[in-house]
Amino acid sequence: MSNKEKLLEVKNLKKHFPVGRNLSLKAVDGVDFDIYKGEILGLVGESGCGKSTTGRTIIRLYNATDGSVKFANKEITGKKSKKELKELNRRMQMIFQDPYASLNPRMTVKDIIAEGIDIHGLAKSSKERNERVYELLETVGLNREHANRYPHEFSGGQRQRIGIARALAVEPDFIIADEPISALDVSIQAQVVNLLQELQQEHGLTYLFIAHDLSMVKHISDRVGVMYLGNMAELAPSDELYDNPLHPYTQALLSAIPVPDPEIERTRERIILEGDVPSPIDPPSGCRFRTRCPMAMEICAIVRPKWHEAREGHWVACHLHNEEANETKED
Amino acid sequence: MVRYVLKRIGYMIITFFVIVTLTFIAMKLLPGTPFKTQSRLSPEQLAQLRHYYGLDQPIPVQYVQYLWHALHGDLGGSFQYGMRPITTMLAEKFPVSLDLGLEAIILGAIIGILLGIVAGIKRGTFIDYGSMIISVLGISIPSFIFAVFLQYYFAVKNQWLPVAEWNGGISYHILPVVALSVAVIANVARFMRTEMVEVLGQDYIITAKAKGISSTAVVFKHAVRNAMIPVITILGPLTAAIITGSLVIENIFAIPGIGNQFVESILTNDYPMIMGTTELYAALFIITVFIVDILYVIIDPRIRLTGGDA
Amino acid sequence: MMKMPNNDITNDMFLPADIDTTQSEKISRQSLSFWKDARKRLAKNKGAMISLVIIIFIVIISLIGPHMNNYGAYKQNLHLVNLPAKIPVLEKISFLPFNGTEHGVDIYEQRHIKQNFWFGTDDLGRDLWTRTWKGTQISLLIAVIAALADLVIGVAYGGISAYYGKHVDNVMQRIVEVLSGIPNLVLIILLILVLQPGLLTITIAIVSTGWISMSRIVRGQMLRLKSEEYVYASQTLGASNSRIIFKHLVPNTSGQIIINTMFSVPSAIFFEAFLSFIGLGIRDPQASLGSLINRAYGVFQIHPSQVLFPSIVICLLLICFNILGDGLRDAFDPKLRK
Amino acid sequence: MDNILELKDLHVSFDTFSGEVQAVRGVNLELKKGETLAIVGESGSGKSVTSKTIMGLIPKPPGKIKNGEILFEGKDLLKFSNKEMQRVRGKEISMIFQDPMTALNPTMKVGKQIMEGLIKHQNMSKSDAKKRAIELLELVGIPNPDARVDQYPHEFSGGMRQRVVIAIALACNPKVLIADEPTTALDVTIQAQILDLMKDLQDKTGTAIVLITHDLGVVANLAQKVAVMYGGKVVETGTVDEIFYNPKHPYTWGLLSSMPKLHDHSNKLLAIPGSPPDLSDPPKGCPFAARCPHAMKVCVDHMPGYFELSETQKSACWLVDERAPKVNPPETIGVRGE
Amino acid sequence: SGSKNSDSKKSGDSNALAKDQVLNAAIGQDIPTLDPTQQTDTTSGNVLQMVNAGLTRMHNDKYEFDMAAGEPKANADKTEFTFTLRDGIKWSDGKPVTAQDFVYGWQHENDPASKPAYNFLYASVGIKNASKIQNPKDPMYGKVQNLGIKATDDKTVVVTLDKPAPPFFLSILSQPQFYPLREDFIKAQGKNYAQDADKVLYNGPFVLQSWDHGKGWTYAKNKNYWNAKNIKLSKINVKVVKELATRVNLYKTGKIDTVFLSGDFIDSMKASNPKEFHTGMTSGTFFLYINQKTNKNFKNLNLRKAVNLAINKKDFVDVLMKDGSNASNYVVPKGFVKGPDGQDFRATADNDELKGSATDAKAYWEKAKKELGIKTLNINFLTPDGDSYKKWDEYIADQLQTNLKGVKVTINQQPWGNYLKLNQDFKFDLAFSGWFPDYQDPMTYLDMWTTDQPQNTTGWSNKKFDSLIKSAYNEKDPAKRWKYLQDAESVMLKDAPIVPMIQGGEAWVQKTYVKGIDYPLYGPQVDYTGVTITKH
Ligand SMILES: Nc1ncnc2c1ncn2[C@@H]1O[C@H](COP(=O)(O)OP(=O)(O)OP(=O)(O)O)[C@@H](O)[C@H]1O
Ligand SMILES: Nc1ncnc2c1ncn2[C@@H]1O[C@H](COP(=O)(O)OP(=O)(O)OP(=O)(O)O)[C@@H](O)[C@H]1O
Ligand SMILES: [Mg+2]
Ligand SMILES: [Mg+2]
Repeated sequence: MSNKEKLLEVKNLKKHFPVGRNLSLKAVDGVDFDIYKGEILGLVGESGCGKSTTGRTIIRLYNATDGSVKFANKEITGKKSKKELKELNRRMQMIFQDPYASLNPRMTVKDIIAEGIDIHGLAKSSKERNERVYELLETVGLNREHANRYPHEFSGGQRQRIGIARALAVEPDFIIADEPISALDVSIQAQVVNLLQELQQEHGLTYLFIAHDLSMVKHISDRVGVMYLGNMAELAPSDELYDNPLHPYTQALLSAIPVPDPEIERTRERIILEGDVPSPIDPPSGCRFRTRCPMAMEICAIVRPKWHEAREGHWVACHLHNEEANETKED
Repeated sequence: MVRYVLKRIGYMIITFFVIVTLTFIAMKLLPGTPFKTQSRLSPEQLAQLRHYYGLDQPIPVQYVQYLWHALHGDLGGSFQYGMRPITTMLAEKFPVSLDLGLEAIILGAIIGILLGIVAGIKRGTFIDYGSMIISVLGISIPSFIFAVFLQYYFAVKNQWLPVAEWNGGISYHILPVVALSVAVIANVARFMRTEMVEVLGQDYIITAKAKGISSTAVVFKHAVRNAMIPVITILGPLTAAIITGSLVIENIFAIPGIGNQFVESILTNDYPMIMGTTELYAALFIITVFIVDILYVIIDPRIRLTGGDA
Repeated sequence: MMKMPNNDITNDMFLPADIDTTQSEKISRQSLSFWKDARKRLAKNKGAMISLVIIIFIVIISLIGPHMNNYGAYKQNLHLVNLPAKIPVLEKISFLPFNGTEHGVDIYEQRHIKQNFWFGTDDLGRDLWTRTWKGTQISLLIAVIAALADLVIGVAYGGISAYYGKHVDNVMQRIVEVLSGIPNLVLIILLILVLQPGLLTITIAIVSTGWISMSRIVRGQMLRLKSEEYVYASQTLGASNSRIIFKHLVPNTSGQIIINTMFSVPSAIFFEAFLSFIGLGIRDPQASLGSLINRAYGVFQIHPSQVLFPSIVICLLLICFNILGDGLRDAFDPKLRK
Repeated sequence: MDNILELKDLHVSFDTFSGEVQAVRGVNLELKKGETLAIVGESGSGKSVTSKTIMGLIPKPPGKIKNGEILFEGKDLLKFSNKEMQRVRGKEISMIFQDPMTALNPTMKVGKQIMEGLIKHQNMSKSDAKKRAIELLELVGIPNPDARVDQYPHEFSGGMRQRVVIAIALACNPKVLIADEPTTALDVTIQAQILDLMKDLQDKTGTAIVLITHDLGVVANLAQKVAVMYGGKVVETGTVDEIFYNPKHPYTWGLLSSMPKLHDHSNKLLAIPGSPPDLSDPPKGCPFAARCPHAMKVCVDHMPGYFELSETQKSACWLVDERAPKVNPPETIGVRGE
Repeated sequence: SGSKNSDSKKSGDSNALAKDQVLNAAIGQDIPTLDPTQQTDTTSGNVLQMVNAGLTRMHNDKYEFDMAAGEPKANADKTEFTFTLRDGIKWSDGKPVTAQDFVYGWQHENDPASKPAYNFLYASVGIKNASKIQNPKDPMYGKVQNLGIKATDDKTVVVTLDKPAPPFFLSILSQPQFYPLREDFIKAQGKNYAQDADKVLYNGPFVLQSWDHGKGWTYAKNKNYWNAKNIKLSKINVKVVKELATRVNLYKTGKIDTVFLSGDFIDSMKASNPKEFHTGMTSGTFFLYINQKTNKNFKNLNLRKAVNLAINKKDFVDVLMKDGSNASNYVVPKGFVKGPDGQDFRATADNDELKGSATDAKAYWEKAKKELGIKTLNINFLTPDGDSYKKWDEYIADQLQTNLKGVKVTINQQPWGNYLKLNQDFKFDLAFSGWFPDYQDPMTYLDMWTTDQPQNTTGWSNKKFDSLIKSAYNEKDPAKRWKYLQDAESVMLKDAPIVPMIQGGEAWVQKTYVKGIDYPLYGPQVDYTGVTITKH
């Protein structure tokens, strides 16, 4: 994989939200990962672990508290000129979670989809603009009659596709899909996932695919990152992650997912985690997961485990796999 | 909690201070003096009198003096009533207004809440429509018009109730309290209904029903309590409405309260009295809003304030 | 394999049906924009529609009413003072107050007056029909100007506060907090005292507190909308601030703004009337509904009709505006939408 | 007669703004003692309405039960008076709801909410009820229950609240527990805790469970029998194994193959095109026909009856009819775990 | 006065007295103050005159000796008067009223430290050194011990004047400003003095039994009053009710026995209760100031006459007032004071100087326009605000505009304070004003028009008028003085420096069983001392 070209490099990215005086909510607290051109990187984790915040910080909806994000070898955090930002906005797009909240109810589907076209001046005439909108509608499996309708007239799956068409309108290279399917019905989820996959193949897109549904993430992604309380716990190619999870959290997560197969379910051993996720305002010291970890050690409370490549392409942050970490550090 | 309360008190003081300053400036912009016989005084006498009343001082000095005196409970003397101390006058009249206002708020709140509950439960029935019509009328019809017609019908035409007066038996209270509480009833009923409808649609009501407890218990133990908590929030605006209403109601029914006095002082340009009343109203309003907020925090277990010892 | 015992089912029915899968994406309902939808909803609300009709009727009659006779609004005639209402045809209907009698006496006959005054005359012999409708004009004018001013100031203030956020917001909100700690009536009265009553000052006084609720609504709404996903979407597309404000924030706040404006009209009408009633309103010879009521209240028991007509008009206006406001709220309420 | 609960041809409609919504259009279900029946199906297919109808909690109006029977231990609950129903609710049949954040009264102490049912159904004294409430909290795995009984819901995390909801439901040892998406709002790790708990409790109490869910994984984990609903109807029912490994209805196929499986390496999901039918104007024939890749002419106009495929499995699909062309289920169907 | 008080003579004696001699009344306003030093208004003045007593008391339009036992002894040039107090006069706390109390009262009234509001009366009547004591520029300022009053013993009060006593000397002594005050009591009360019914001492016919601020007050007969046997009423309950309509309702429902009327209630009550309806005249005269000081147009006599004649005063009183007011072309009111000849001032004075019709007004207006070279005229009409003024203002404005084509009147209603200021600063063209007498003499209506008097806010100045007033001041012969005053008024009216409007009237209803209420033109507004209640 390392010979592939990196499209996005995230280093020690932090995003803290101020809450009240002197307190901050450490939504994302130092994550590192790369995304290669043409791949789909999945990001999973429980609610509130900072997945959306990561995505939004990358696309600059939030200003990063710390760390760096390089897109196509260019640093994109910090102050940027209008032009640079515009260019970035064209190349990087986002699909949102809530199909009801992500479309402006006062705009027609046509105007929604054409918003990027208008902003970036991608159509020379209104005719061209219309054509482009119709084309996009058809790309996402809707038809041109829908152009003049309003979002509330569509079902959830249709709306989500409109959101996809909007993102596609500026012909981006990289799309951050923030739980694009979790609000949808199972049968509709497949429609959207399939569409995203087709588009990726057709247009050679790169995705950061965020979801809390590990099975869907695994299905669609080339590699999967697992987040826990603002930190990255593990990152590996999807099959590797599923077959050989290193982090106790990943292991628990995998075992907790009920599989739609009664036979497996009958025999499966579960690791049931105790308790709930701690507050990101006052996260545990050392390893964030230690309070719920069945294998917690003394060191976990003191030292924050290092993020390291435990195997070829398999990154993890856990003291159980610490020796390698120390080794890699030494050379 | 303590921190929150302190912060709120800080705000209250600032707000009050701003109000005092505003009233002071407003009063200084108006050419009023306590001397009603100005035309018969020589300029020298006038100057001397101005000196006695401290009116020849520069405005900032007067302002500081006013604040200083106000801090000691001295709001000056009424121009209209031979420099009678404003504080004494307000102290005399306030209980009457408070009495009237409390009666109206309590009566209005009880009736309004009941109406709102019934309308909320019987949504879509004629009871609902009936009480909502009452509340639209109550909200729309100005209390002074209502009071005028009440007075005409019940007191003048049919003489069932006394025309005007206060004290001595409930019969004197009925008309003014009714006139004043209509707006309260209307607002509370409407708000309560909305809240009831909202609460009755909540999941926990279904949970309660699923437990098998009786419908009355569901309504009163679960719905009403939760619906009533937000009703507290309109107490602030209602106080303001009661104050507004009392200005005319007290006048129409000849009730010797603050509202009546306020209108009189406006019409006679009794500036110290206007200032004093304004400040009293503002204080009343600010304190009510404060109490409402604190009440809310106390009553609603969901709200836990951060900071301080909480 | 089994077979359903049903005679209607024939074998040829078991051929593949050509179901057009694109058909499944079809939306059969007619396309509705937000506004059309709201309008439709409003149109279905009987109370609101009746209210609207009454309001329009009152507006029209207040415009043409003063020209329906030539008594004029200011023309005094001491020989024609304090006449009760008399309308030629309606005078026959006994329960209506239009037969020119007062306490059972036909005043017109008693005083040998040939003309008819539809709403009677006041204590200076001025025609109350004309004055009532002129007064309605003034009341409505004050209300509409006040509502519009509330709108402009409130939207600007709330918008700026929400948009700039941080310190600006902080300072602006502290100001609002202090201002809203003052009972609005007190502020209004102080202003009127300083500025002297008049059409403009009354309006200014009413606006002085009226805009606060609008600014709060706009600010709250904008803050909420700022973190809506579609605004984020627009931001990721590189939309400029003005585009976000005017394409996204403003249109989505407009419903609330309209509702609030609709409610500030009756509240302005009320305050004008209230001020007039306590003697701080429009000054004669100009009339507003409130000043007419104020003037007539003193002689209510002697000449009830003088207070009756402006009272009816003002109550009708207030009730109708409130019902219409409620109707609008229901029509715009996003909770009912899917 | 070992069916503790049986639904026969249940029809439920709602009167709405846009006409009558036929939410449930003939549902038949059977539940045996101690058994877990899962109801799965598309959103809006009538799962919750069915369960609420069993509890007698359909708001009337707008809801009305047009037809059918709900037999609980042989007695028709639909004929019960309100009073009688109150005795059934919570005691014989109880219910758990989807969203633990809203299912508890925010202003009532958790203990009191548990005690209410106990006091009503078991005539317990307050102190006994409180003791029992503490026991129940302990039972559902809430640490430190002595202190927790006197706390308010907002002091509990989502997972703990759902445990409280379960404790409420189990307070009076009901014979049937209806769980409407009890874990949908929870995170997977918490979901695992809750599922574990439910299994545990069922082992201890022998309560029959009706489990409503979207998640076929949960079904596989917890259920013995499955009913698949679509468009207000049960389109297929059977044991878990029958439904997962030998489904006959194309909708069940679609449902199963649109879910990725963790161990599965094929990279394409089988999506069901289109969206579910509008229940205010339901199709005459099979509700799934419009989205069914195997639809036949008969499907469009004729609703199939149940074809009994085994003692336990029934399917309402014309494809099962012998006259229908033979259609193979998608490859992914019928593959058992590794 | 007798003329208005018709009932007492006809039926008063024929009816037996009721057991309870209680009168119930209502009034629009609370008592502004019980402190005679602060009193400036009629309501307070009325109460004070009922509960306190000076050397004299006004009764039935004449002064009577009250605390003073009888006529004072006067020196030859009438600059020193020695009063002897009655025996047995007491304060309400039982202590005797002494001559020292008068000295203290008068000194207190002139002490700048007590912020007196109306003490210029002392200067008008010419009490020795009063004007010097009141003048901050004078070395004697505030030195009240120099005031012309002395107590030679407990019972003897000696009053000295700067110049011979004017005819109204004894009547003005009935005013609250000349009451005795008890030093020990005032000092003891300090700030609380006069704040409540029990914070004042009484020595008049009644005491205030209670004063419920804002609600009303109750008078009770003062047993300690020297003339108590002639006071029949045991109690008077006065309710404060702001709205006239409400007061009328109270009357109609029998809650009160008498009420003043105005506006439309006059017609209505006259029609419904004709037997109980009464009207009378007051000594208030109303007129419009014409500002010729800063508005040069009004220097033109024809214009002033045009304005004078353009207003139909008859309609004004008949239709708008209806309370017995008189359309007036004069400044000294009718029935207010009789001359040395025993005749009313108006009976022999010039009454018709400013008579004329709207047609005459038009003619004058045409002339004035020519002389001034104007076509139109904008008039700023300043008036105090208040409900009754509203109607009057509009009528006057309408009359001017209708009868004088080209005139445009802007009504400028101002609160009293503003009004005074604008009026004194000559920021108006016409200003509505009323004048009530300070003492019972035509002079109180006339000397204000002399050149550069502060009250003369017209800018009008007439040497002849000035000299006639001066002569009247110094004239010792009452008959001559009387003539000077009548001539002065005539001179003034010829010049039309103002627009006389009306002499005020008053209308009221009282139940037939109430006898003897008096509404004098000078003195208390309502005199209860002679009231009786007959059986009913
Ligand atoms: N704008 C914000 N201000 C303050 N806190 C925020 C903000 N946005 C997110 N957070 C907090 O940051 C943490 C991470 O949130 P984030 O939305 O990134 O989680 P997530 O992993 O996307 O969760 P979910 O699966 O629920 O979408 C949460 O605790 C959340 O409450
Ligand atoms: N109170 C109601 N008024 C009107 N329609 C209703 C009402 N409750 C349910 N419906 C309608 O009945 C149909 C079935 O709803 P139901 O809640 O049973 O679906 P569901 O299968 O539980 O879906 P989900 O999986 O989303 O919970 C839906 O079309 C819904 O809109
Ligand atoms: Mg998220
Ligand atoms: Mg459901």
